[in-house]
Amino acid sequence: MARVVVDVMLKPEILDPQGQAVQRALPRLGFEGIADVRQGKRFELEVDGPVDDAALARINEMAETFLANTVIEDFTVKVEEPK
Amino acid sequence: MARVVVDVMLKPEILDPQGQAVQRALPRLGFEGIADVRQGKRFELEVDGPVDDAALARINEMAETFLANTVIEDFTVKVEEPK
Amino acid sequence: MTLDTVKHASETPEAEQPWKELGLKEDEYARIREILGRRPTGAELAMYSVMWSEHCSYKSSKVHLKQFGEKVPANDAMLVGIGENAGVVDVGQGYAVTFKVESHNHPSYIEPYQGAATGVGGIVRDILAMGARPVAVLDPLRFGAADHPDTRRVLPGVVAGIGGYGNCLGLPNIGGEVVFDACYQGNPLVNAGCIGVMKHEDIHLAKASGPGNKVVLYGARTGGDGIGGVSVLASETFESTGPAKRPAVQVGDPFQEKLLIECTLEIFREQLVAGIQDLGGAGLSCATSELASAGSGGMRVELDTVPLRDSSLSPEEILMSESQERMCAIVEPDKVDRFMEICEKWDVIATVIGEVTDGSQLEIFWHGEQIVDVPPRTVAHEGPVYNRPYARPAWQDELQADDANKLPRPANAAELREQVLKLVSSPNQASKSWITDQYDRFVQGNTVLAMPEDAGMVRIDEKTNLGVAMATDGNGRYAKLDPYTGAQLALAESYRNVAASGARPLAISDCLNFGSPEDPDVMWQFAESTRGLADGCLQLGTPVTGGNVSLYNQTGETAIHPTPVVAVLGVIDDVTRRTPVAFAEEGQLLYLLGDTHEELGGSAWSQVIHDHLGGMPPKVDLDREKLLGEILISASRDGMIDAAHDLSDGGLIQAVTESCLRGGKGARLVVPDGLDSFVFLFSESAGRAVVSVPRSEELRFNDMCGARGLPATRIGVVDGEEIEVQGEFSIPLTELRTAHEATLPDLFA
Amino acid sequence: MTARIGVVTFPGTLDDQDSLRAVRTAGAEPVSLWHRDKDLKQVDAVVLAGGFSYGDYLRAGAIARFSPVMETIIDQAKAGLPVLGICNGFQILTEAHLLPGGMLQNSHLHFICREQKLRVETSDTAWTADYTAGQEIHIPLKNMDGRYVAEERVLDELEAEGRVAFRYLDVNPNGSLRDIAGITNAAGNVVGLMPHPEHAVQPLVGTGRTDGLGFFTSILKKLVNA
Ligand SMILES: Nc1ncnc2c1ncn2[C@@H]1O[C@H](COP(=O)(O)OP(=O)(O)O)[C@@H](O)[C@H]1O
Ligand SMILES: [Mg+2]
Repeated sequence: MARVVVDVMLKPEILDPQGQAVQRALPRLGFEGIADVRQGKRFELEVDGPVDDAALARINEMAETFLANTVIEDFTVKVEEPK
Repeated sequence: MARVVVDVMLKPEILDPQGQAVQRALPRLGFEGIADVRQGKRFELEVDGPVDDAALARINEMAETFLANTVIEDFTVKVEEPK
Repeated sequence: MTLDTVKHASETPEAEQPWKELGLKEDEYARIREILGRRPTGAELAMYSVMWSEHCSYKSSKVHLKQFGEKVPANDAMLVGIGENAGVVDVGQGYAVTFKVESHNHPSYIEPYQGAATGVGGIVRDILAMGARPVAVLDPLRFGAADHPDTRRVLPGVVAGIGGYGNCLGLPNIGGEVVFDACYQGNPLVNAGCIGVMKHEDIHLAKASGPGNKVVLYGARTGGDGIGGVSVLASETFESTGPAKRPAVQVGDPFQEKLLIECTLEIFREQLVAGIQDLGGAGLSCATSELASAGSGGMRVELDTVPLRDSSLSPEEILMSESQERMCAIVEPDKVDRFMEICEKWDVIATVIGEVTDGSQLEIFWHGEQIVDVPPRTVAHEGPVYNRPYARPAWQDELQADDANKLPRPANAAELREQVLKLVSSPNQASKSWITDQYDRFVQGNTVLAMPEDAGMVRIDEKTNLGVAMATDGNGRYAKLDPYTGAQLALAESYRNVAASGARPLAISDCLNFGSPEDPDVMWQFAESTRGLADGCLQLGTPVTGGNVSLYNQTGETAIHPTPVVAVLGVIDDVTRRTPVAFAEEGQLLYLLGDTHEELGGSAWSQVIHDHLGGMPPKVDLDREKLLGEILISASRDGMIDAAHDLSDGGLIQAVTESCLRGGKGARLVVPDGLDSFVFLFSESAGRAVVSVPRSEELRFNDMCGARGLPATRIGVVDGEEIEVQGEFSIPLTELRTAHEATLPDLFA
Repeated sequence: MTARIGVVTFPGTLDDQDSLRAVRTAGAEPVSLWHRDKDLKQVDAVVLAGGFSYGDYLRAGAIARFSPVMETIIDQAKAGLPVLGICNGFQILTEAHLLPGGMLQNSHLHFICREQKLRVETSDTAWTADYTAGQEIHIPLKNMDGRYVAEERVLDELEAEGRVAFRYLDVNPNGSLRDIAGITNAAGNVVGLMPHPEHAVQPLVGTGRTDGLGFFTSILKKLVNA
């Protein structure tokens, strides 16, 4: 079984209150030197069968129509190498 | 500026209803062949300065004490190659 | 990149400008040029185009809305009327209450969660800007068909967004509506209401006066949110370095808004502001021009001092950005330091961006160069006004002739029973608790009544038990059949709901959701509805304190049902006297107040059983509504009733079912003499309520109704574990409960 | 003499006013504490109220746990200061490792607001002495991240030591393991639970019951008799 990872992040121009909250807290915890934090979602999909182009195309469509709302979010699809 | 990505996922033994909800919805939307879905968080950190071992050690500590709650979550830290 | 300064605009009168792409009409653009005596700069064009949009200028609706102020006299309670961020009424003991309903329909279709969330955020800031502490929210919602796949996308997102934002602000959600109808398929209605409380002396107005006073922008940083038209400006006129396409949807940060609320209330407590305005639609364009327009002098703003989230924004974009969670205050110079300290305490960014001048112009500068020089009134208050043509639709007669009273009725008791179960389990009549359980109704510890009660009620003074109540109602089906009557029915139902809870109705707000004003059919619906509402308010003595108009609610050529939503605010001197809907005391007598006629036009029964819409809606008798209200209020105050539930869609059987399920007790009903059992159960005649009377109070209660001339018919008794209609059928409560409560979870969980 | 009970306000705390009211209703002296102050104003006990501290954007309670006021509270709680964490307060206590386990999003993924039936499993804590073990109470519940989880070993230990303080009855509203609604530390001074006793102290509002008042009278008696 292969694993495909879909990362969904807010588009850069969209307000990311989650990332901001983390970033604001860091200096208070003694972590300096982080210029920006963005927080998004990670989906790990276990795919039955081979991850060929057809399967990837389907997963791309799934990400586009369902996992992300492309009005405000971008996504990337990656096949993860089996360890 | 370099980017470090911290992925935080629920420990495998902990029920992940978000991932399950996604998985259950997929067949309804016409997507078959996904055996399992887990949903987690992705943090993209923009780091000032070089991402050397010292910086990575700090980020690991940050993930361990703050970005993840290791009672329930696992995390991984990755340096992202500049594109 | 050339900056389009005022000077540059004067020197280049012939430069092409994208007024059309920004939604301006040719004559509107010409008028701007006439006002300014030159072509507008890019920034000025941006401001005029958003402020003269339908949404901000009310250009199609203004001529009709005027009636609310002209026809309906302000009653003694009215402290601030239409025109401010929200109206204010006096509720006694030195308290004032402000409330309003707004729409966020279109964004909620595109991005249900954020669209709905920012809708809540916007109305709460409106209330806050009046000087009040927000104390409760309500959410009248309308979706497409319950079983349509897209409703599965829209509804859960909208509900999560309203809950996610409101719950995080710590505002109890105390009521609202959920209606399903195919006409809202591509155009859900997400309306949000808010109530705020203050002392009389704390009322604040949106005006900038006092030359030398500082203009302070505080709250979130400004980003590229919600700038639809500006991308046009950026791409067509200006060499833009920033991203060409800006998102039309805003993302809210309720946590930031919570800080903004607490920070602003502390600023009010120390009397640090001379004027204040929230930033909503049209962002800084709106806030600066409205503040300046309502004030005495001019205003000068250094736009490059605005804290940005995205440094690539152009001045036009900054002026139009609809980034959420921002406010603009006018502060006397010697109070600025303290103002800033309070903001710092709450981690709120605050910046002096300009000052009030003794001139008459709104002047905006960018890196020292003037880019705006306009008379503020022409932007904010003297926009275009249209007298759009309207005419009774050609199909109206046919629709009204298609009489619902002639539809086939249940042939026997078994069919009657089956139809009752169908009715109470239909999506529109089913329990909404799957939705409302996602809203915090307990926070702040003052909620006396909340869903599924007739009206939400909150205590506003812990010592005296003074409280306020509010309900929202609207029935697009009725309004489609007859918009004049439909609007009055919405008013009557909301009024009745408030009275049924024991509170005295004082004033109303409304949210008028309609299709395109450029369609004469729709414009007629709008004209008729506003006329009906104004006449109704005059008759009931409830002034309109403010509201909101949402037009262009349509998919392609097809408009939604005309949907005027009315929110009635009431006051109750002692919340311990409130009346719940639950039938909880075995043996109490059930009385039906009001008259029942054969009225099935637009009814829930006609929709559920026959998928039919036609005929005439129920008749309205507002004098009767007023009398019914008085009786309900007196009876509650004097302890003559223990429960009351108004009758509306679904008729008597729906109301009795809800009250029985709420109280966990059954009822035995007897069909009154002269009434057909079908009509008794399903008719939707207005002006009615069912009440539960302790036996010891029966005489007194009957005397009161008799003396005041309100028909009161004994229809049964609270008893047992089932609802029995004598001689017809009985249904166990458990069966009713399953039917009533399983529908929404089955559809959406 | 009466006891001084502090209620912490973090940015984003929502139920601080209700908690102060509950303290007052029970007859104790309510004291407001501010997240930026390390000073606890010599209070005898602390309530961490519900809400969304710092927006709860990372994980519920994760940021609040690092606030200045929590530094002092963590130290003093270890030394015996009675602390009650309600909802977000409970989440903060687990994040601070004053209580074991962690909180996750409700298993049905929705915010849930309901009147909840609970069983008080122990009266051996600073905050439950006025109840009897096994007593059933109704108080409001409202949360997004209310699913209590911990390793099996930890759960077994909690049960064995009688440290499961409250259990959900009738309905498990959020998927919490073993129906756990609240727990206590071994010393019984630190208690956390998801439902909201402070919303059930006056008959007129909320659920119309006063089942939650016992939390506040328990601590008052303990402190005054001490
Ligand atoms: N979206 C909503 N948000 C909050 N409360 C709601 C919502 N929808 C319905 N309710 C509540 O559910 C109850 C029943 O609604 P409804 O049948 O529309 O009442 P009515 O017919 O008396 O106006 C009321 O208390 C109403 O306020
Ligand atoms: Mg009602």
